[in-house]
Amino acid sequence: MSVATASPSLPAATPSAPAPAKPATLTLAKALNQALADAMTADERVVVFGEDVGELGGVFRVTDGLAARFGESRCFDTPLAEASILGTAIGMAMYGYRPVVEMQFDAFAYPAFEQLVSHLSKMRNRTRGALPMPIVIRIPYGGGIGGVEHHSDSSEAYIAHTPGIHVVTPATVEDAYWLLRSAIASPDPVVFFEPKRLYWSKAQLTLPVTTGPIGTAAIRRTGRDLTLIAYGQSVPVALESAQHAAELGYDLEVLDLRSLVPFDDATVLASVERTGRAIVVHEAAGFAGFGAEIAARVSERCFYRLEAPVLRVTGLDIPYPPPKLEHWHLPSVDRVLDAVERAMSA
Amino acid sequence: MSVATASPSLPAATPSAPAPAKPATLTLAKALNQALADAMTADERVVVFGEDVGELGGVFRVTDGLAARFGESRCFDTPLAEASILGTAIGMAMYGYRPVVEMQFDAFAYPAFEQLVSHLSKMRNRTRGALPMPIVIRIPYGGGIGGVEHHSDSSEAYIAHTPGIHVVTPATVEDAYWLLRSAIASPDPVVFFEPKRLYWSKAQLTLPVTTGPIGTAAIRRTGRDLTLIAYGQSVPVALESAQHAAELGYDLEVLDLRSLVPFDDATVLASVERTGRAIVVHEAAGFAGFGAEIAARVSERCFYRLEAPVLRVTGLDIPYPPPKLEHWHLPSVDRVLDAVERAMSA
Amino acid sequence: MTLLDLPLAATRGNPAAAASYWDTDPLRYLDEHGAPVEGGLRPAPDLLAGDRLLALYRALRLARAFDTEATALVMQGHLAVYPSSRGQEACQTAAALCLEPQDWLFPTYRDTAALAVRGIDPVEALTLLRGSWHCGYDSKRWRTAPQCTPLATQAPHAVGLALAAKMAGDPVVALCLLGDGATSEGDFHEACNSAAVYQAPVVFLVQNNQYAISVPLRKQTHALSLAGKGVGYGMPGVRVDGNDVIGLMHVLGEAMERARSGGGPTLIEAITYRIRPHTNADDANRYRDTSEVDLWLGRDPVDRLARYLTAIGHLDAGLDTAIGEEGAKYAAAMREELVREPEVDPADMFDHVFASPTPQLRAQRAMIEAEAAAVQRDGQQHDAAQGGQA
Amino acid sequence: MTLLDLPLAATRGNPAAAASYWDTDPLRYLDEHGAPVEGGLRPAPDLLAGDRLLALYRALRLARAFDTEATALVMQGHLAVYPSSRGQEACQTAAALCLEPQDWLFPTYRDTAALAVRGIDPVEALTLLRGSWHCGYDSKRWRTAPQCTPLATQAPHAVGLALAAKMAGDPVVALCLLGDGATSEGDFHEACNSAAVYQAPVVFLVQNNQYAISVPLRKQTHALSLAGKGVGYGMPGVRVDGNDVIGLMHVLGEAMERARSGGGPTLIEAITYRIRPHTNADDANRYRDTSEVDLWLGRDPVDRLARYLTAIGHLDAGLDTAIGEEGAKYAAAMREELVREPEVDPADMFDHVFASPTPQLRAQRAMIEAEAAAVQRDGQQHDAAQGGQA
Ligand SMILES: Cc1ncc(C[n+]2csc(CCOP(=O)(O)OP(=O)(O)O)c2C)c(N)n1
Ligand SMILES: Cc1ncc(C[n+]2csc(CCOP(=O)(O)OP(=O)(O)O)c2C)c(N)n1
Ligand SMILES: [Mg+2]
Ligand SMILES: [Mg+2]
Repeated sequence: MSVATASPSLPAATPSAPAPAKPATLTLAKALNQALADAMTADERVVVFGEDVGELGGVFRVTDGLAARFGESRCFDTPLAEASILGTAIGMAMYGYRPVVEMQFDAFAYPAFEQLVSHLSKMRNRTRGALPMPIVIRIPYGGGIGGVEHHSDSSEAYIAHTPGIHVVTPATVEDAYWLLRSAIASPDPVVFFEPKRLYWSKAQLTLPVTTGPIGTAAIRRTGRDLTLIAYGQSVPVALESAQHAAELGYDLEVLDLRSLVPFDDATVLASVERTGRAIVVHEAAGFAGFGAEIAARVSERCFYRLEAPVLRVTGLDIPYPPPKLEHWHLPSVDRVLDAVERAMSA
Repeated sequence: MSVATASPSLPAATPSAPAPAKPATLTLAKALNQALADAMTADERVVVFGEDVGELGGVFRVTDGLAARFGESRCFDTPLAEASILGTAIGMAMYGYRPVVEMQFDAFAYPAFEQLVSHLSKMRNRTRGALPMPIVIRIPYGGGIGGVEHHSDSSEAYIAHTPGIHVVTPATVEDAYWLLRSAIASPDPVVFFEPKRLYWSKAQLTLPVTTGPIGTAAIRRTGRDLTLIAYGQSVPVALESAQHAAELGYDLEVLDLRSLVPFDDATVLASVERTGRAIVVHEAAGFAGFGAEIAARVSERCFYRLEAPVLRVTGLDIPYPPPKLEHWHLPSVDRVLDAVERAMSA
Repeated sequence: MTLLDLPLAATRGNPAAAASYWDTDPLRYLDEHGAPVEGGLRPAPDLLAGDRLLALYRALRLARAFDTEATALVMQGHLAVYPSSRGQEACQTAAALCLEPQDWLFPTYRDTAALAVRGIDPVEALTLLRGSWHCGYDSKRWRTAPQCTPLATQAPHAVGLALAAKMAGDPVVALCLLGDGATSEGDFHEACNSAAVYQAPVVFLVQNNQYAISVPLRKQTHALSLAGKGVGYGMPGVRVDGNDVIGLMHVLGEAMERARSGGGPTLIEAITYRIRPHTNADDANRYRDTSEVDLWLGRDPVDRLARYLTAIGHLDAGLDTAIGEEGAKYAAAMREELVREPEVDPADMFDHVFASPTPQLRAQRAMIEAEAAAVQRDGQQHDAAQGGQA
Repeated sequence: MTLLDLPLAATRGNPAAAASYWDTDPLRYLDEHGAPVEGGLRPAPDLLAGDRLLALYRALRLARAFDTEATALVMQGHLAVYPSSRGQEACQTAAALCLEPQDWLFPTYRDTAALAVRGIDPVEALTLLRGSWHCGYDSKRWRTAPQCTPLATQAPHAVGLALAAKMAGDPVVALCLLGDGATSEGDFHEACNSAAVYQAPVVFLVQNNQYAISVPLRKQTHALSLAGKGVGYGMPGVRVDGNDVIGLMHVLGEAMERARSGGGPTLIEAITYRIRPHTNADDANRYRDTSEVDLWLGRDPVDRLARYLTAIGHLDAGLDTAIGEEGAKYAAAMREELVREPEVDPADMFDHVFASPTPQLRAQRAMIEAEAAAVQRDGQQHDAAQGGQA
């Protein structure tokens, strides 16, 4: 049966719910795996491919068991060529499939950059909607895992600056599941950044779960004095910082953006309007990083409310350092607290 | 004679001056051509290559006459493959050459993105200085020339966010000459964005000329009320806006950044400290664009001096539109003036 | 000799051979003068049937008429840019006519004539080059991807679509058009390689027109054949005369059939020539002699079929004139539409970025609408003022 | 038969042939049991001289000792990661020993043993994988590029360097190492193609170890030979037994010589096998049978030369033990250094980003220095406190 000639109805805005299951404690990686399996079950147009995603189950095991369960035509290894992985996904989407592709590590997505910028982001627009691109690119990103060169990049700013692509990144097990389901159900391309240092973090997950649509930030902790704005694996750093700050007498709010594009202005601006102070935390180099957009927006829109400059605690403006030096590069609780002190005494 | 075994002395920080010539009126494209010729004359390690740069002289004629004058080994056509153009340049630089490569249009530099991010920007650092990368990538960028899809992109934010690369862009004929000479003389990789709409703009050039080192902004117009911060082909827009604003009674300062990396904090911040207001103008999509970095920096560092939020007048967050619609996308004098009104009445 | 046994060109450079590159013998049915080649291709009888050949000829003339008119239109400022396919009409025609309705075509910026032959309205086909939108035809309805500008990037799309069709069990083949220069790009390689690994039903047709803008083929490859690249992918590689529409239809037909029946991809190199400059903006005198162009004008693909048809008694001056008039009518209709300023709507810029616009895009759309309304108001005031003066 | 006449594998898939891929006959001098092959390669006498062969054997043993020790070190946590080249020592050794001092080597993450054979101090060679810096040896002094991780991206660098040397008139050849998987990347294609166009003095040595992490060769290419890709570039392609160091030295020697004397690039495919998992972090049981590994253990490159040397009377048990002890000593010295925590300096992060740091980097450096000083202060206070307690 032809997929293309099957009624090409757009997917429901929300993914269909899997059968309720009993609560289970699982890792973020396993939650992603579950989301893939559930999405493949729910919609036969969903196919998963990339390097080593088949028999091996991916180097982080996020696709573990999918090839065995769904067959080689639903989950398969590709030749080693990232531009053609994404290009192939684009062609499959033109025919009505919903590909989910894996880039093995963040830096190994760069070869697909032209396909991403010149086609993935533009095809729907180019064809006035005739060829939508319901494609998810999964990219493990970020550092702190002792990876050698090219294994710890954070490239969200490159993608977020490219109109036509949604960019999301989970920080919790629940969001990992739900955001990935939502990304796969989305009629638009989504770059799904997976915080690799959190792959092994565990939490309880009870399905079905719904955490919030793409485009909405989550308030992870409420506070009155200052808003910490973070995403991905900087969220735990922000939360830990808030805990320490509480001991110092500062009551911090912590936002987990979850979605960089679309950006949840409403939640972010409302929070800063409440607190009057904001600090952005991310791992990528600070200069022209995504934090610049956040700081610029907040500084402009909350101009009359801000009691201190919006500060950024980010990676340094250097090539990602080797394992033995990476702790100097990564935004630390100490650096966040230092920024909190500066903002609170402004 | 081996270039590599020749004393691998680093180049002088400033390019050697060509013989003084009488003043001539020439286009920006011709000034670039002159800079290439003078650099090739001054240093035999300078080689120019890319698509159609040889016999044709480049689609914008910036390399016109170089192959004939310096021979096919100093200026040559490559196979049609941008990643290998840059990769070849990297290998030549490892051997002691100083390649200047052309990417035919901005969007056609994307295939070289992995080489740029994973090697060009990191090789010096990776080898603790043993393998510096004195390479210039010339990229015609920006819109407003009626180009069809992929011929009008502005990708400076992608590059500026990548540590290890200098990013410059001239707005005047003099800067075109001098910045290109400086870029070629630089011991570090420089992405040299050429504002293609200004290729045919003319001015008088008297050689030798020295306009200022890479990393310094230029004040194109002084003013007391507000600072317009622009670069490349947005500089003429800013200047025209300032003229109109004067008629409305506002005295605007206009900064031409020239160099996005290194960023001239001193000049920019001093200007805003004087005026108390700032508006950023660029053609690239605003979201997570380079203007975000400018706005974030200025908002943070001039926090106590700002009388109005820093505004951004930029391209829309859409794929670059077709020729018949591009005037809606580009930052116009009217939009800048509108922002000026808002800032002045804040 | 079947096509697949085609001996590959020598693998090492032979300057003398390289110089006469386009004189080495590709497969063909008709020679330059329109006579069947001895020992040449042997197409099936239905391809050689008189009305089939006449239909091919009509299509060739249509492609020529389209290209000629588009060239005139761009000179007069009615198109933003036009990359002509003059001299390549046999490829343009065969690429469109070898397809079944369910097959997909992946064209480049140079293949607008092929779109016209496929039946796409010329105004829709020229939308990109006119500058009013990026793609003017309904890709899904016409099973024709938007014309692709970033070189070779459409090749993996064709592979993906073909793989999808194969998975779905549909008898669909994807035909991917490329230029000689584009074969140097990494995407070409990755696409060919994965097509072969997946045994995807895709056919790559390289129109080797000897130039990538100003860069001649000898600076693009050291091999004597582009078809030889098939070896590295475990894929049949075929070199064919790109100005012989009968030979092309035969070779393409075999490849399409093989793909359709599960035999995997094929790489076809069609030897042809770009008669006009790269686009209207190019100055070909900078890099090639007109004598070279003259040589190839003598190998004209349209003439060639005309001579053959005349020789076998299927074409006479009367019919030829009639066909010419069909083309003239087509061109006139095309012109009538294209000399008009196209209507564009700025809202289009926002409505297709995503399935539903983000809040930020809604705000930007509102800003543009306000500006547009102001422009219109000013215009009306201006009109009113004018009216008052009259 | 010269190497260049090597018949190419059939271009279409033959499942039976594909299944026995590594059993088809590549060029070799010694067979699996260490006996010269009839009708095999005929290296020049100087390559077959006893002391030359013993030197090769010593290098093989060194490569093996290095790899074994590095594997042990990573298991014990003294390296961040280690991709073993066990089973590929003939390639590692030949890649280093076929070079003249002025030649450049472009290694990958898997080629650390080749660096050791080239003479680079093992601690410097392992700096990347130890995690203390990105490259620990002086690339310029050793004419050895930093080990490259993004697959195939080093290939255009090798072409560029070779082209530069050619332009400078220097007799320098660049040897670029690649894996089988890397041949699927666009950069591989672009590099091979431009190398041939420029006739650059570069040799591409593909160590076809049958896997790209978990992905077997048959999912990487539909062709029966990677060497066959040379056809598409107009470049000689040679397929050689990658576990026969004599055959490899001969084939590499020919290719290096051709490159050096202006004959252009060569593509060499060396058939070998990755005995260990991709890296210490990999679990190869997920995707291959140990029986396959056992088969290849029987084709060991070190053993093979030992048997031949023994047969021709150049090696006996005593000498073999002595050579083994050299290796053990090398490994012990390597261990002694590498079990120590390496010294790193955070200032290194800033000092080489640019020739001179930007004002922004100076500020960031100052911040880190302040932090480091604070840490040290805290440490000293802590030590002092400890001292007080003692
Ligand atoms: C990736 C990329 N690089 C560069 C260009 C600019 N460009 C447009 S057409 C062209 C030449 C293409 O030559 P060929 O593939 O032979 O096709 P032809 O134009 O001859 O039909 C070039 C370099 C492009 N469109 N895309
Ligand atoms: C561009 C890129 N994509 C993906 C990876 C991740 N990766 C590292 S090694 C490897 C397999 C490489 O296989 P092969 O080229 O055969 O070399 P081998 O490891 O077998 O020596 C992969 C996929 C990478 N390093 N670079
Ligand atoms: Mg061409
Ligand atoms: Mg391998």
